[in-house]
Amino acid sequence: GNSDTGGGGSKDDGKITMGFSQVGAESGWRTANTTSIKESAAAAGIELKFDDAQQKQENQIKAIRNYIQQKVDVIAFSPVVESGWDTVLKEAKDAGIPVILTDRSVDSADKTLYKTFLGSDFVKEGRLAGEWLVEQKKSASGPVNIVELQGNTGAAPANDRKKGFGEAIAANPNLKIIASQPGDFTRAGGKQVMEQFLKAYPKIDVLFAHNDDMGLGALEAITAAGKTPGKDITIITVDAVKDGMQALADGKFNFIAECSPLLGPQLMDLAKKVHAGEEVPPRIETEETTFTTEQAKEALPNRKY
Amino acid sequence: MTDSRPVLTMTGISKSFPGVRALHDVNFRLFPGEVHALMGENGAGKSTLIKVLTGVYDTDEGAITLHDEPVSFSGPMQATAAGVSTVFQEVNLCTNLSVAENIFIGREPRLFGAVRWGEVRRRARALLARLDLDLDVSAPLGSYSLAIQQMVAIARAIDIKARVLILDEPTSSLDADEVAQLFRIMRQLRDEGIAILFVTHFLDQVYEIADRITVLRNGGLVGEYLTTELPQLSLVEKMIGKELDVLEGIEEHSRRDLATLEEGTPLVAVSNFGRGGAVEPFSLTIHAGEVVGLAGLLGSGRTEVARLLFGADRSDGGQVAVDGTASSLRTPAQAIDHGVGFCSENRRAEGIVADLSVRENMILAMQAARGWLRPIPRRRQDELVDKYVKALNIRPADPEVPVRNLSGGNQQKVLLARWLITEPRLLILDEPTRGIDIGAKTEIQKLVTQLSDGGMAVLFISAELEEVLRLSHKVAVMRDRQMVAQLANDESLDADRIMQTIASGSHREEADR
Amino acid sequence: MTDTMSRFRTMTGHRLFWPAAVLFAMLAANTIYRPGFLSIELKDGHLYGTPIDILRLSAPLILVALGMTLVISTGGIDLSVGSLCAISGAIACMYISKQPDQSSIAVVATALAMAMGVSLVLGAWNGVLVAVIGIQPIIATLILMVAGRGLAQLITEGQIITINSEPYRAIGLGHALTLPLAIFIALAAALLVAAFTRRTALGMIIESVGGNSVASRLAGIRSGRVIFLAYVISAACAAVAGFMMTANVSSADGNAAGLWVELDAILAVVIGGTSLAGGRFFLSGTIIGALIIQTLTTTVYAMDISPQTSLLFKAVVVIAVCLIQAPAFRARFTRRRRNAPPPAPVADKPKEQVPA
Amino acid sequence: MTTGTLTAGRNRFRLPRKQIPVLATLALLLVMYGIGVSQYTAFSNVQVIFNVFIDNGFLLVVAVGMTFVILTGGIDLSVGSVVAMTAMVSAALLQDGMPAALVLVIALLIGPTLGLLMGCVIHFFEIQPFIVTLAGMFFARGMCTFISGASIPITDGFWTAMSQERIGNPRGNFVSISVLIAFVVVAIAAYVLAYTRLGRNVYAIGGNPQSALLMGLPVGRTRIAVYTISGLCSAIGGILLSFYTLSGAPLIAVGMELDVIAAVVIGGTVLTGGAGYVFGTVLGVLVLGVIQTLITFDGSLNSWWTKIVIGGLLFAFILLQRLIGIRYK
Ligand SMILES: Nc1ncnc2c1ncn2[C@@H]1O[C@H](COP(=O)(O)OP(=O)(O)OP(=O)(O)O)[C@@H](O)[C@H]1O
Ligand SMILES: Nc1ncnc2c1ncn2[C@@H]1O[C@H](COP(=O)(O)OP(=O)(O)OP(=O)(O)O)[C@@H](O)[C@H]1O
Ligand SMILES: [Mg+2]
Ligand SMILES: [Mg+2]
Repeated sequence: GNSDTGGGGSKDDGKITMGFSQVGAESGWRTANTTSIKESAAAAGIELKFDDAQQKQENQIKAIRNYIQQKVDVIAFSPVVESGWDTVLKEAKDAGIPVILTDRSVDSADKTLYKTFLGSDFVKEGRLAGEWLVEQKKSASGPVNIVELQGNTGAAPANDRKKGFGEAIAANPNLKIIASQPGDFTRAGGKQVMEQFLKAYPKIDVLFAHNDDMGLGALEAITAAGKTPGKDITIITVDAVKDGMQALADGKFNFIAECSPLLGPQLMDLAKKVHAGEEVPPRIETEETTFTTEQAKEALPNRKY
Repeated sequence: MTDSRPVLTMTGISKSFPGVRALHDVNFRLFPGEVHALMGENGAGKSTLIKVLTGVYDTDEGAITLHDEPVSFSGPMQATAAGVSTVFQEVNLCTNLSVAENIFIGREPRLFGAVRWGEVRRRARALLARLDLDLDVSAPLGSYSLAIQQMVAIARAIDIKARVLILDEPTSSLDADEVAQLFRIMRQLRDEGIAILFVTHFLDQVYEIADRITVLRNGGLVGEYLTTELPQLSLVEKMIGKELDVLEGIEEHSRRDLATLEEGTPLVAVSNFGRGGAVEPFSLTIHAGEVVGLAGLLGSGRTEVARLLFGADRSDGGQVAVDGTASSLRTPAQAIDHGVGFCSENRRAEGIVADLSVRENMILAMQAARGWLRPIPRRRQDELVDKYVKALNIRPADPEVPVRNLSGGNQQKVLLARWLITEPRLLILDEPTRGIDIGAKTEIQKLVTQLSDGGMAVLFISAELEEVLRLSHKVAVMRDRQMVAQLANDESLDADRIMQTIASGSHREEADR
Repeated sequence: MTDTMSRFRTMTGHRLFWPAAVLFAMLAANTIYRPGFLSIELKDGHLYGTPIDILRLSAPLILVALGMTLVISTGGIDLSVGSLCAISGAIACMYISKQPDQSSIAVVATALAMAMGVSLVLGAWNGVLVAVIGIQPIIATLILMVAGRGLAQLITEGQIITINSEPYRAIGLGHALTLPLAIFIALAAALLVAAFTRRTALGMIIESVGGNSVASRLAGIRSGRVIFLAYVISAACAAVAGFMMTANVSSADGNAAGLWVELDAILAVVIGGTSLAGGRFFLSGTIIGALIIQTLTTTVYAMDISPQTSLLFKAVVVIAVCLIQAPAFRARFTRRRRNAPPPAPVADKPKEQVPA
Repeated sequence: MTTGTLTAGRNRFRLPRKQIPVLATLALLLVMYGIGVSQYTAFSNVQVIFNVFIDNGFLLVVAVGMTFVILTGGIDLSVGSVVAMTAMVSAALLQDGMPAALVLVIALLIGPTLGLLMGCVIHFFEIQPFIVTLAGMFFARGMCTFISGASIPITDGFWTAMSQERIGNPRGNFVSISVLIAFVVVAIAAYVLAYTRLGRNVYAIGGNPQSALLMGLPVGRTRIAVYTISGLCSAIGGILLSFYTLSGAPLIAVGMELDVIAAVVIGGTVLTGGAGYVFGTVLGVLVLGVIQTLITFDGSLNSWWTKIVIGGLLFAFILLQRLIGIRYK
């Protein structure tokens, strides 16, 4: 870096400096998210200080402290976990630096510690998935056996998607989750768990995977077991990354609740507003949708990630 | 002296290791105010008896009483607390700690729980002064030679307010002066009423200091004798279990003729070899079939010379010629390629690989020289191993036991075998007879003579001047890390003259030339 | 002592007895819980069944653990294997994904060769740090553990690279002689490593270096080379494991491939009886160790043990396996009296190690 | 013959030999700091240094415990999980409305108890510490997720006060209470290692456990004590972490054991035991902290480049330290 980057924000050249602390690079979704933020920062003429916390909250707190020292104009971050941000956010507030949350929220009681939270509603994603299933199976007379591939134990998307899905399917007592194990959001994990599910439970009707990757891994297991994914077993996932959409278009998946990583443009917009002192709503949801096979075929050609 | 009641009795002690019966129904008594020698061949069970006594090993059977109270220590800590202080065979100290700390650790003088380091150092200096040692007590123990470490271990043991003092081969790495020093202190302690158990392989020492002797053979008790009533010869017979003319073997004393050997190109010739802080530059030539003895006080740098010649340490400068052609001896592997072998004095740290079996330890050097891609065929291994197990009388004779299970002396023989198997042209033996029983010692001495007769060159390092004189064609004398003289072993050379050389250093110029 | 008693003693005294017994007990518990657990059926000329799954899934771990065994035997440790798996998989998949004909054998072979080449270089890097520069192994390999994940992601640009290559897929999922190919690959690697170490003198020399490096040097062993070689072998094993992991899901994930496999590998090695202090190593023990770990994982899924307790379960099994193996622990139970001898090496003859 | 006093006056040049690794680390740390200051103007703020301490206080405490373990030649992989478990238990108990003082006591007891158990298994059953503490790690992490799958916020007044109290100038340069606690722990540990029997026994065991046993030192007791100390330090670290984040999260401090081991080793402690200082560990923690600060200040690195650069800096550091160490040996 050159010698004046450290004080970049303090100079009043009108250029906004933003410190952004990313969770990590643990999935394709996350890298798409990072790319979106970097590209839109460049497009919006915002100087971005990027830090990868490698899935550690401690690292994020350290990064935020350093941003405060560097006197950046705006701090944005995707918290690794929900709780535990009050102290450092207070320091940011005292230093007069506005904070924007992206992707995941924090549970601070003091809502003045951050300006706004931009991100998807994981509970809603789970609910959308569940509602679709309820709709599909409303005519089912007998029990419908569901297996669930969870994300990392304790991660907010995993907890919330499970919660939303659970709430939605409660509408139909026939729908029953017979097994639920973490597949750690990875293909290998999804595959290995699904193999055992298939052995342990002869009759599986539905698979709900907390992300596409686990679903894709499970596909392999299902095929290897001699079943037809999408037909013998209904597959519902979340995210809508390219490979997932392809599978959906091919009819191997049945439904995807989108979770868009393309938060960049919205974030930069917010940053400018916040810097200019404008009021912004405390909660901004990303524009998201759901996909069925037909919709996927349409959307696939112009998917960016 | 011996009419009081024994301070310590051991009755019916048995102890087995997997596959070995190390002790079998052994009785032992120790009286206050006596020096009691425990004698026996390598592997007879001496160290095991001591370890059983001090609780390092549990007994299989038998009872121990101390002051008429039955005791069963769970380890040296308890034994020490009960007044039994021990110096174990092989120096067992922590080389990473300072000298002073090694002496006092576990019973440091303290003030409100804090160790008083000044006091520790002061007392350590005072204690070492009793042994006529002047060391930098805050230097790490590891920076001193094995002999000094041995003295420090003794200092530690005699400082403990003990009623029973156990010394397992304390003299094996000491030279005559230090032995004398040690004996002076042992007598003093004995006169204070302390009971001393003493293990050694030096018969002279036994007769000089011991009041009573217990002999073990093959894990069994042979008997307990008053020193005055047991002539040397019968002691040896009792240890070995058969009548032998070993002693005569040792007396055989042949002057060896240097002149004829020194013709022709030397096998190894080094000049200006040296290493800063360890040995001053020296020059030395060794011819095929020649035995060069290295004499000097402990710490005079003999081991350092050996290590330089073997490439274990690198020389700062100087030249080497092997068979007249310039070569380099910068790593042990290079030295071995040139046909040099080196049997270290520190067998535990630098010799045996405790995990491996006797067989593997023996063939290690040969295998290393061949490279790992060309394993020695198993049949050949067995032949070689078998040959040397027999030749050196290694016990137990099972080559597949881990070498860690062997007694100290037998481990030494394994090491010797390791080098003999490589059929080196120059064999460097650093204290090869340390801790070896009298029978084996003679064997090794005979072996050296045989080997040199067969054309092998030997660099022989020993604290025993007698032994050096007996075997060598030429004696190089070390003093204060300098090679002060190289003396032909002719009629005029005897121990006194070597000692004078060491004391005066007058021949220094001669060596420097 | 009766004859059967003594035979029992010799049997339980054998180094592999307890690890094998634990494995057996775990399989038995599973079978009781789910009677179909052990059943194997023949479908389309392939054998299917949980035992086959366990074998197939443990293949990458076995591979990594084999290399790890040698490294640990030299008294070292290799934390970078997980990252190496990710790198080798990433390179192979990246290359294949860029080719027009992903299913061509030549393409796959080139990809494997490239990835293997890079892995060997990285193994050599570890070897140099440890053997030449003299950095403590745990730290030396920690460098590559951290940076290696970054490298893998650099190669894949943080994306999950999906490929569609039948020959590559076969490494993970193919079949031969009714059994998964992965099993044969692991077996071949095991036999190769066994031959490499036990048919030559390498094994003994590694054990000697690990047992007492000073003494080994003085015996003329160029220990640097031996240690170097161990890290290179470990890297090669990790590379093959990386191929297998990525082939299994036909995609390379720089972040997740081989995550924490180093811990499992070390665990397998130790369960197999090799001491972390270096010295004697036991390849067959390592393999059983790896099987135990994989069976454990499968059990957690198959018994539907709740994710919250699965780590607790793992802790219990690990400690149980190690306890019953520990001579000191057994001594406490086989002999009531305090007078048990110190843990002496069990009466076994160190013999040529050729895994079954 | 007469050789008066045997002068084994073999005074090789060895004055600072034992301290060389520590000194090398110190020198390199200063160089690294210098680089930071010359590259980034804000780097010279005193608060940057204070922040390194604030952000690494808990790491420091845990590393001190690990120093004890490594000095005996052992290793403790459970520290990260125990830290997390302590934070988790505190958060859960506080949520249930238990008074802060009682929670502190309970939380501080869990770590040492687990450490004691592990120490006993290691000592009595002679199982390698790596494995025992790995099982401990699984256990503690399992307990975390068992207590709760999601993070639990802490709203307790005492915790909040400890977390947000700024010592010094609250608007300018300040440190947190955790930093003071960490320094107290460091001071106590340094004293224990240098001046108490327990401390000296730790070094002796690390030097040669067999010898230590034969010298009559309480090897078993010391070894168990060391793991208990490490457990206690992890517990304190866990409390500090819960001050720091005001929450307990099941997956916090994953992989922390490796950071801690790295810090201890960079600080000059040898993994085989017997040599090293607490002060070195402090430096090791600072090195890791400064590397991280440098990377955030740069702020232009990609996620994967971050890892590569951390690895690279670690390598450069260790290599230089090693070379300096060799040069002056
Ligand atoms: N830990 C052990 N495991 C198995 N066998 C052992 C062990 N220690 C000693 N032995 C065996 O016990 C026997 C007695 O050994 P011990 O060390 O007592 O002999 P020693 O009389 O001290 O001999 P030396 O004079 O050589 O030191 C030997 O056969 C030895 O191999
Ligand atoms: N603590 C030390 N500081 C400096 N030099 C040392 C130290 N310890 C040993 N040396 C060097 O090593 C030299 C040789 O010691 P060494 O023990 O090898 O001699 P030695 O004659 O073989 O004695 P020993 O009979 O004890 O084997 C010493 O003279 C000295 O130069
Ligand atoms: Mg002995
Ligand atoms: Mg010597």
